[in-house]
Amino acid sequence: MKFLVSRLTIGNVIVGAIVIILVVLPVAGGPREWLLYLLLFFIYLAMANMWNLLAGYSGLISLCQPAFLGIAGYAVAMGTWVSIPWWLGIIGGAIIAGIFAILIAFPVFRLSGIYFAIGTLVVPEALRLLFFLWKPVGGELQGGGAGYIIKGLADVQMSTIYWTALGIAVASAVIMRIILNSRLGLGLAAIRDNERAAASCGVNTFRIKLYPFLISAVITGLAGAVFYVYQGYIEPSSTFNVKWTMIILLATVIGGLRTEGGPIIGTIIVVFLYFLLARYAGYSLLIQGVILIAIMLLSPQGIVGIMRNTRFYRAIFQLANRRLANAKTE
Amino acid sequence: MNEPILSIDGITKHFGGIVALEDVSFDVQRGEIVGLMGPNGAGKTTLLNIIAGEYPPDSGKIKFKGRDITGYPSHKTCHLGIARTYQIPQPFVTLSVRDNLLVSAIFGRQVSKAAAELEHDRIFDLADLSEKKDTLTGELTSLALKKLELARALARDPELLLLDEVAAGLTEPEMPRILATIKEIRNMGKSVVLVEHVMKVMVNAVDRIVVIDKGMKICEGKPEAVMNDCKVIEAYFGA
Amino acid sequence: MTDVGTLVSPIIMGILLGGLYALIALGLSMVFGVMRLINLAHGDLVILGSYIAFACMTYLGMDPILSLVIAIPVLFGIGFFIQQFLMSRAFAISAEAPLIIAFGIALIIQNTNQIMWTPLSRGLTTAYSLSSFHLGSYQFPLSYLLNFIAAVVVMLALREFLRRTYLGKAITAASQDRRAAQLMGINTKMIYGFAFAIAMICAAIAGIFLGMTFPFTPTSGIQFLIIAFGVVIIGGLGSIFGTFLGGIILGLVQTLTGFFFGPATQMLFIYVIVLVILAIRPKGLLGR
Amino acid sequence: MLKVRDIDVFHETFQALWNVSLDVRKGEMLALIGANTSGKSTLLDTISGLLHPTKGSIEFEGKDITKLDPYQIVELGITQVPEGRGIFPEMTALDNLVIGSYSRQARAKREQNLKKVYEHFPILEGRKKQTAKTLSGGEQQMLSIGRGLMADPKLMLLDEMSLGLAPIIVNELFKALREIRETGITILFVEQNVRRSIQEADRAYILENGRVTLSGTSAELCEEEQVKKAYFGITTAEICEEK
Repeated sequence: MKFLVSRLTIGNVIVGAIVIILVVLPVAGGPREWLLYLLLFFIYLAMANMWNLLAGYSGLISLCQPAFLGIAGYAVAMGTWVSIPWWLGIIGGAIIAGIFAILIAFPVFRLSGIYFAIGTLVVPEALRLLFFLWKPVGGELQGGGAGYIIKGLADVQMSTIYWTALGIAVASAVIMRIILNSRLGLGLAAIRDNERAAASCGVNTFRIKLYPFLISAVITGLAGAVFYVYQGYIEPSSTFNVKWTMIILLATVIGGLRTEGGPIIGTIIVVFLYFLLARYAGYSLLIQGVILIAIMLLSPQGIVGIMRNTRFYRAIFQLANRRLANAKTE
Repeated sequence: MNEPILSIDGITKHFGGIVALEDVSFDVQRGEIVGLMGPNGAGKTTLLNIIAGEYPPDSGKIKFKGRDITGYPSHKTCHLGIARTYQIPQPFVTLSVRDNLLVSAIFGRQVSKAAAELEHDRIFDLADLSEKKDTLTGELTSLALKKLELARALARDPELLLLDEVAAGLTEPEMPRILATIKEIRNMGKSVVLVEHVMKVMVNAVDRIVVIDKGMKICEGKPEAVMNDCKVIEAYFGA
Repeated sequence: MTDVGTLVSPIIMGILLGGLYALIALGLSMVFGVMRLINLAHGDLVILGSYIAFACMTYLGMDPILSLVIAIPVLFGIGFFIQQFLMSRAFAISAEAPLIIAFGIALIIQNTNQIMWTPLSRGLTTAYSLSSFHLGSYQFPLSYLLNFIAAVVVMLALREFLRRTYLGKAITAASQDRRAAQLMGINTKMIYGFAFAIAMICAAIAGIFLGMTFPFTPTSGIQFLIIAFGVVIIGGLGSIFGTFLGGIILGLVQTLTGFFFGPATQMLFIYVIVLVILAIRPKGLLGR
Repeated sequence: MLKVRDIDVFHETFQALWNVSLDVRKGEMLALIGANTSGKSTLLDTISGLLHPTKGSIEFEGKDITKLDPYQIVELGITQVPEGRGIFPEMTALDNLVIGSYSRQARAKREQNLKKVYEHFPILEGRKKQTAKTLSGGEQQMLSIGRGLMADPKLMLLDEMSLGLAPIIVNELFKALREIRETGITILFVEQNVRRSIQEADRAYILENGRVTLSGTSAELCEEEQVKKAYFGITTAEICEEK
């Protein structure tokens, strides 16, 4: 109990309350529209958190996240064609995505910086072509460019998918927190700041970079698999597509790269944009591209960076925390 | 005589046609402080980089505690017990002083975070950084950065320290503080290779001096003898 | 079944195609060689060149090759703008900023192409691009020959420009040693802008010849970016001759795999080869 | 001619120069002496505009150049021959020289200056078609100095010219420097060979840990123990005393 109280900061209280509200929302009769947007929010958030771990905290600009979510998505879809239940497919898919991450780590980890980015960019493109050709299950009319329907979803409730996605999003945030406070997080920060000095302090740079890559592949895979279960259908063009990378990148950069809160704020804005721009779907990439460039040039630390520099924000939080501390001592 | 802790045997290194080191050999005994001196571009830092494993030599062997470590990558030489500092401090700029030291303690000694934190204070005291534990390294002064560089190497608890110009860039009044730290390191029984330009530090701290010029060892011996050696004067002042 | 005779055709096709690939890669190679920037928007800028030619052809009835008089200045301006106003600032922010900004530019161009010309697949079809020529008993599309000739001409022109003019020499100098170049009185910031702009001239030319050879869509950019990148990692960055060789190797890979395994697998093979080369030689096959 | 007044210069957070002042008089040969990391190169880079001081000012021929960019400073007539030669390795020797005449006022005098360079360093004429990286160390240094001359400078800054070169070649280089100075070009050179520097220069500044600790004419600095002390922070006599 004492342990719990000591962690009772205003931030944690608010986060806890929000999570509880989100959990009960489907049974409390939240409108279906809301649930849908929240579902997207959870999925994007998990992916953005993982990209933040890679690009922000580990200095790995990975452009192959669609590969992970696509592989897991395909695993679920193909699994249902051989009678593997969808939930098992999600787990299996995430594991396969993880194994795939280790495999491609060997070529791409030999690259650093910009080379790494472009090396990873090739991966989803290659997979897209592969899944155009490779159709292990289904008949003539399925697979390839036609894609797969995910079977056996008839009696799956929207709320089940919603809760799964919520669980993954929360897990991704918790994992981030754990990693950042662990020796792994410290090693990553050291590599990002100065790879040469990190190695001379005994950090095995290859291995330390492999962990976040693997973790991001698994969590992104989970989130992707849930997305395709929700969509009920998967095909290569939209799956192994830069648009996914764009969403992930935008959410992280708008919110604030290398900040814990950044992906949350960024994802809210991205989902909101998605909602707003639904009418202008044709222009959405253009608008997002402009936002991305503007944020990067004007406030590289994103919205969190702007807030940090605002005295007002700081003052409010200090005051709130002090009140809470006083309450605890009384 | 015991086996030397570090034995450098015939190291040669070329960089695209330019000779950086040519057949350099010397030993460092346990608990000994060896000074490495020579004019700019003589190859001192290159030698440290090769010992620490940043790049392999073209030929020659390096033995540490009797084990051939030639061509080991730097994280491995660190795990074996070699720590180094850089001439221009290379801190992890987004981390606090405390975390900078923790990186070295945790990954260098391959221990858990808790175990590393226990011993911590000793290092802070040693390097005179106790009051700056939570400062981001980006905000430190030149002197504090130099100390941090030293402290980070010590946090590894190494058997052999490679110190690259710890006193360069410091003012006269700051000198004694660094000197005292080096003496403490000696009292801890550690072996040191010290690259230094500031004579005062060199002469007061070292047991033996090795002089290299244009990549070749030109002289080795006790400080007084080396300082009076014509070849050394020549190397620095020109004939 | 596959006697040597039947291989002649895909080999010649591959070499000719390699010219086009080298042309596409030239701008990417130059921007990297001088600024150390991998321009993720390169493919989309090339495709923008194709679309400009398409627009000139459709609305003005211009011949695609003639439309270079419009495409070149437009891309030159875009290139200069990107470097002077976006990239030069991005470099000061962080290592990842230029990449993220290039990515944003790629999406903006992609989307603009889509808005202006719809997502439909387009091509630059002219009388001569459809005709073919004979070499012995073999027949080849004329457009492939044009590509090859254009590639050779552009490369020779670029080489002479870099060797003979002050501006060209300044670009070469800045790519070899930025600091020394500054000390020679070269305004490197300005030079970078010109280097990017000149790379975009190459992109415009590449885009037009690409459009005469392959159908393109607003999302084709990434495919050609990866090909360009493949060329560059085979040939080494910043070397004109290496780029040419890299283009020919990739062209051969494509036509030969197409010949042996069917056209559907060509691109997949190229991607796999790019990844394999990265794994073996991270700095490129002929890289320094 | 050049007035450096009380400048502080930082490398990121590391302060490399503290309150440094220096004067260069027209037509003189001035030496800047100091050990590794004493700040000599930093000072040259600051004059060349690669670095900017956080405090203090730099004036050249009465014009404030503190905030100018390197290319503007070259146009005013200050050229630097960088440490490690800084030649363009993949270009021919001739192209290296030509690029030296990049700035506006130098282009017009290109052929004339090229002739001068070949007079000072006849060996370069025979090497002009060779790629610069294939030249020997001494030739590369000559090329670098020649390239500096191509900029038609009034003041020439040389950074560690003799680094890694055999004494015979260093002699040749200093001979060329004297000739160059005869043609009316002012020279400021950085050197760690103390005795040589004092012999060659009219005046010298000694830099220690980013501060000027000693300056004067060569005659004044001839007291060798004094220089040695400044250089090593201690004299040989004192060493033996302390032990």
